[in-house]
Amino acid sequence: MLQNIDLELEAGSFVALVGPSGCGKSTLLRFISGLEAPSTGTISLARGVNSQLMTPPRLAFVFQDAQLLPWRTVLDNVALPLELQTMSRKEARERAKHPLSEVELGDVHDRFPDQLSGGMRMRVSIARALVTEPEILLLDEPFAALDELTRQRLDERLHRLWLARKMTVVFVTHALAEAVFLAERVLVMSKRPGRIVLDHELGLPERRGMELRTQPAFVRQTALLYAALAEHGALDDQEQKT
Amino acid sequence: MLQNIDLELEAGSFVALVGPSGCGKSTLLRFISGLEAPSTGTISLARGVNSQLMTPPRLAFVFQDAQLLPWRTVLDNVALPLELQTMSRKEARERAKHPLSEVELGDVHDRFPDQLSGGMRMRVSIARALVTEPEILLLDEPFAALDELTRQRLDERLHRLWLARKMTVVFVTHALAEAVFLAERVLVMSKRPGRIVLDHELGLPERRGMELRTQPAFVRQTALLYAALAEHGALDDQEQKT
Amino acid sequence: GKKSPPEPIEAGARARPVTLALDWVPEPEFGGFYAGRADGAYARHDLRLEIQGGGAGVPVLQMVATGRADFGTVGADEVIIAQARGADVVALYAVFQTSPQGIMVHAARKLQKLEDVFHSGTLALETGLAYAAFLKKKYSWDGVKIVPYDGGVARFLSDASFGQQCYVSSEPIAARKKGAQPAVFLIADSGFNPYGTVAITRRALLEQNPALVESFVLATREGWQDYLEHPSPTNALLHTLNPSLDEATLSAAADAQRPLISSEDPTRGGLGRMQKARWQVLADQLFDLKLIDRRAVVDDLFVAL
Amino acid sequence: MKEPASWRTLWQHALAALPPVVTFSIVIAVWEGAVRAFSVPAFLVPPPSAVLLVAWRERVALGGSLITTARGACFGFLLSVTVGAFVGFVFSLSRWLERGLYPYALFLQTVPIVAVAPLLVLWFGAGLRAVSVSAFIVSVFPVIANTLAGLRSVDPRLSDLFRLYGASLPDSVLKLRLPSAIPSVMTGLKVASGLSVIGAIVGEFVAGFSEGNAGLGITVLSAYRQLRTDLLFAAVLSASLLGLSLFALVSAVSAVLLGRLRARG
Amino acid sequence: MKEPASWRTLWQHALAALPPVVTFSIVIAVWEGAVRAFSVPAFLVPPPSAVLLVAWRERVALGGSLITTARGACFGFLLSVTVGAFVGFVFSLSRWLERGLYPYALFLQTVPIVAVAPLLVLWFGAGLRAVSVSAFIVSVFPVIANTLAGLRSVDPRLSDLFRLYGASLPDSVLKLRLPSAIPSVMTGLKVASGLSVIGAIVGEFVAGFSEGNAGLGITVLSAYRQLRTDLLFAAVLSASLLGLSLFALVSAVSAVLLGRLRARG
Ligand SMILES: Nc1ncnc2c1ncn2[C@@H]1O[C@H](COP(=O)(O)OP(=O)(O)OP(=O)(O)O)[C@@H](O)[C@H]1O
Ligand SMILES: Nc1ncnc2c1ncn2[C@@H]1O[C@H](COP(=O)(O)OP(=O)(O)OP(=O)(O)O)[C@@H](O)[C@H]1O
Ligand SMILES: [Mg+2]
Ligand SMILES: [Mg+2]
Repeated sequence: MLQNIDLELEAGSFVALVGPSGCGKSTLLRFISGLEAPSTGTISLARGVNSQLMTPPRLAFVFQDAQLLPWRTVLDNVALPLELQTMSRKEARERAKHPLSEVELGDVHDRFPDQLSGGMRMRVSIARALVTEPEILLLDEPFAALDELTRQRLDERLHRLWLARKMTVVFVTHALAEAVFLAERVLVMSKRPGRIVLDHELGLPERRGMELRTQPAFVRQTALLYAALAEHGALDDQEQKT
Repeated sequence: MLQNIDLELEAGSFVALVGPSGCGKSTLLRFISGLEAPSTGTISLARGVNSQLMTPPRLAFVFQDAQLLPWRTVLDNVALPLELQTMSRKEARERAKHPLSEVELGDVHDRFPDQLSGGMRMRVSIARALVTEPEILLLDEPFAALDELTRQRLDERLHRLWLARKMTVVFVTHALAEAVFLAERVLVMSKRPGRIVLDHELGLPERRGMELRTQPAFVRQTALLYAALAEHGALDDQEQKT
Repeated sequence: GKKSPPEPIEAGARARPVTLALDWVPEPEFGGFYAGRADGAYARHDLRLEIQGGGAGVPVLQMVATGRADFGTVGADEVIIAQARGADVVALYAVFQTSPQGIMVHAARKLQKLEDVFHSGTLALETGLAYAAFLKKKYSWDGVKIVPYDGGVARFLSDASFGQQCYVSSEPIAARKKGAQPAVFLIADSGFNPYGTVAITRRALLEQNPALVESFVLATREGWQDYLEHPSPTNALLHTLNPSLDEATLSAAADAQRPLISSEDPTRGGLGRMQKARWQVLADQLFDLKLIDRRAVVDDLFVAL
Repeated sequence: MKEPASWRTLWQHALAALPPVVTFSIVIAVWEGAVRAFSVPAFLVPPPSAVLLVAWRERVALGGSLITTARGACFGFLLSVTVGAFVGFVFSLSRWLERGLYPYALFLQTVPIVAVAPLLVLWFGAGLRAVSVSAFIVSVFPVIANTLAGLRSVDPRLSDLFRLYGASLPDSVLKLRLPSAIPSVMTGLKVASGLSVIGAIVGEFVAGFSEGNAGLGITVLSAYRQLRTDLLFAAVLSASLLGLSLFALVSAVSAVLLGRLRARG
Repeated sequence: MKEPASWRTLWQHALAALPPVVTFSIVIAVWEGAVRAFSVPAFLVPPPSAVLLVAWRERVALGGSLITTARGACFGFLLSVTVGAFVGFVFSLSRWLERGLYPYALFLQTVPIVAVAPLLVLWFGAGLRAVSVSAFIVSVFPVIANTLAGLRSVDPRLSDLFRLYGASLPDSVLKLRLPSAIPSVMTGLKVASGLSVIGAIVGEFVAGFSEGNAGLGITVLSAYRQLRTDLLFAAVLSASLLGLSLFALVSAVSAVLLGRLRARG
């Protein structure tokens, strides 16, 4: 699937990962998280982030699907990672309330996942990842199911959170503007089999607000990524066929 | 959930539905499809599209989740609706090939859903909806999991398909640009409990290409929708709390 | 030395097929039926006999009463009870003149008479048996623990205070083979002495085809005569049907049961004959035990052929 | 979407009880009718009226037997639930354990109780304990098989989640595998509930007490011996009633648990 | 991701067979050792060596019995599979049908075979047919319960899909409900496979045998009575072997089917 990718992540950096559908972004996140081992090639994560990711550095993963436990309420789903770290149920539930209100779901604590909309489920999943205050945060298209306004609000909150906590974030997204808005560094992958075709430091100011989206530097960077994607992401054979 | 919504859909029209996460877009689609009946209020669909939607007018629904049968290959999943219309398996598989190549998945016929990426699964689901050549097509954020390039290509293809077949399309999306690009008419819903706060005819030319996206009319319409959403979609109480 | 079982003598083409349902697996207590078939007794009477081996709880009475089988083997008490319940079966031939049922205890307990087994130890008795009710009424039971009879002797061997019901031709031999010293008390000595292994048929068949029934009885008598005199060929056959019985056990069983089969005074008739007086006694006993609601009409119970 | 829990729900409960009552009436009517119409001899199949009559006349004895058997069946069932769930869980931990030990679990299911009766009685003494063990032997396998199947049915994506958060084994069992397995386990318990009753009765055939508080197994045997078919049917129906009660209990627990587990997300 | 189907897979197959062989050896060794060490009397528990010896000496008779019992068990199992799956399916169609008829299915499971023996023998004749029906009665309930549970476990969102495309009942059964139910049905069949063997043996206890081909049930009864415990164990182990074979067959079929069904998407 992936052609040997050599990836270095700096501790505390915010890396966005973009690429055509099916190129291997989710797979790469799974490699980074240690859930899967690459069958060929190596994943080397250097500087501060050692390879035993499962233990010391707290890691959280927002999967592409929400993957909530259907038998737990929203609040209990968010409290789960804390409970698994041997926190008492009561305290875990208490601590789960804050991340839930961060994703604007403060009013649905007691619903079950099947009573939520798709976007709400995704937000619960994000809250569950935030609750452990992870040092490494892997996000697989977390905001894809959200409307633009909510998405922009959450973009901003995530950015502020990252600034405050200085955690390492790897963020898969299809929205180039979102990648530019959030990340310090963007990796562009080519279509199947996936390779990293562009490894780009954005060099935008650290503090970013709504106003950034209209600045020329922002638009330029977005266009640059778009071009990289367009060059390597087109399914040329298929295009010609249809 | 929804406050009594009175909705008229013209046969052959392309309606986009936008609104904040959790406002009831998916629920509304379920009402239109007849899968669920509203507990209060009425759904009235007039002119050419009668209320027994299940039978005469062929209806297809792309759910927010792909919802593929895990025990069927990609090709067999796409062939399913035809098989259910008593077409022979062989012919159904033959006919399923075209829509699959339309969504750029001509090369994964024999994979099972669990061997696909999230975006690929969604595309299989779209192909499954197209295979019956439906008269009414309900799409619930079909392209949310796709990268921008693929998404734009599929936007265009869907538009061409609609022009060619003149089917009725209801299209839920979070991307306002996508809504403007595709639809004749856009419905904007307010946050929970959902009401239709804007019912807007776009009045853009029928034939649309890449170039439309940069024209002033396009940008104006997008901004208009954005404003409507911003007015009714903000979760004011929550905003103040956090 | 091992003798191969004799080839059964084929009945003629005119022979009428009849079935006999046994109430237990093939054992020497049915030896005469197998002998009669093997030596041609049934064939000589124009019968082609099929013997259906039984097991635990085979519904022989019901099979015979409803015509599923033409003949069957049960205890005399069961015949009376069956009639009382509306199953119209008739006794034809009694293999055991003296009931082969007994109570077996360890000889080391030095019990003197049947009554003693009801005052100590554990006793395995099948519930619902007529003789159990009789014994309970006759000897008041105290100090004995009654447990279900499970058909085996394992518990007998492992518990010195354990007693159990038995067929004299079966369990005591098995126990002795394993080195135990059983003492056996015949139930018959208590005054309750139903005929054992009684061949029955349904009354309808008897009335429609008395000649057939008579042929069956005559052939059965010849078969038993043969078996009492020459048990070993039949025993060899029984071993093939029921491999858990070796030939030593089979011949010991045949010896043990012989006196109970031919003990009656030969002047009273041939093997298998039954007396009205004994049926009468039995019927009265069952009535007294409230196992039947009405006094039985003794003449209906059996036919002397 | 909730309605007031008033007339409507009451009415629904009444409706829910209707089908069994209706079919029961039909079955009884057909049975009585058929017995009369074809004049089936009572020693074969007694009319339900006769069964009811004898059940009423022997209500004290039958009730006592029912209680004796119920105790054996319930103990055996509880044993099956705990041991079966535990063994199923152990098997789920490793394919090796499963492959190595499953045959012995299956052995329990294919061994005729009569064949192990002496051991049962020797080890557990005649009476309640041996009967309970018999009920256990007969009913444990479905619990094992269904627990194992349930624990194996965990969504691998949810397993990933737990793995990621470094869930301890007890946590992952209690918070993931058990909830995932519950539907399947409950099916196993439903099967086991009926089996434990038959296990108790068969156990009584060989290892029960015949005197004093004899169980339904003894009643069945002795009614069978004496051709008292009406009593036999009454005893068998009592056993079924017992099985039905256990089953209803399991179903109720299952409904509550499954209700809490909700549909799949 | 596929490896060449060569040494590696061969090696894996060999490994897969290892655990049963290892535990079997251990069990046999411990059994033999314990019997000798505590000098357990052979009539209670014979040493495995004695069991093997008698099994070898009586191989012809035992083999014949095994075949007889196997026929009854297999017929009964097939009956259970077809009837059980059908009944489970019918129950799944409506809660009313289920509520009304489930008790009677449960009745089958709690009725002691001895109680219905007269009817079995009368309706089906002694021998193979009655034995098959007995195997059926004992093993059908797990199939019903698991089929029902499986059919009820269909993902409601997939049901929506089928409803939307106006799927006919046969289509929705064949293409949705059945595939969804298969894991659960297979668990039911695994339970039923062992039960059908015990059902056949118990059936043989009461249905007896027609001449010449006594089943293992008769061997068990008669060896038990004669205290030929070695033969008894040999017969019981043969029955377990039969159950194990049926189980292995079902497992193999299940593995193939589940392999085709894949993991959840
Ligand atoms: N279990 C599997 N077995 C075989 N191939 C797989 C499996 N899972 C994923 N793949 C393949 O690996 C490739 C990469 O998948 P991945 O999910 O990483 O893509 P992605 O970049 O996340 O795509 P998307 O944006 O659509 O989510 C795809 O071509 C997919 O078909
Ligand atoms: N089964 C249910 N029971 C109760 N409430 C439900 C149920 N399903 C959905 N809801 C609620 O109905 C509302 C509308 O849900 P719906 O899925 O239609 O939202 P949506 O507009 O599609 O949102 P999104 O863009 O996030 O998909 C939500 O608030 C949700 O919590
Ligand atoms: Mg992905
Ligand atoms: Mg939605």
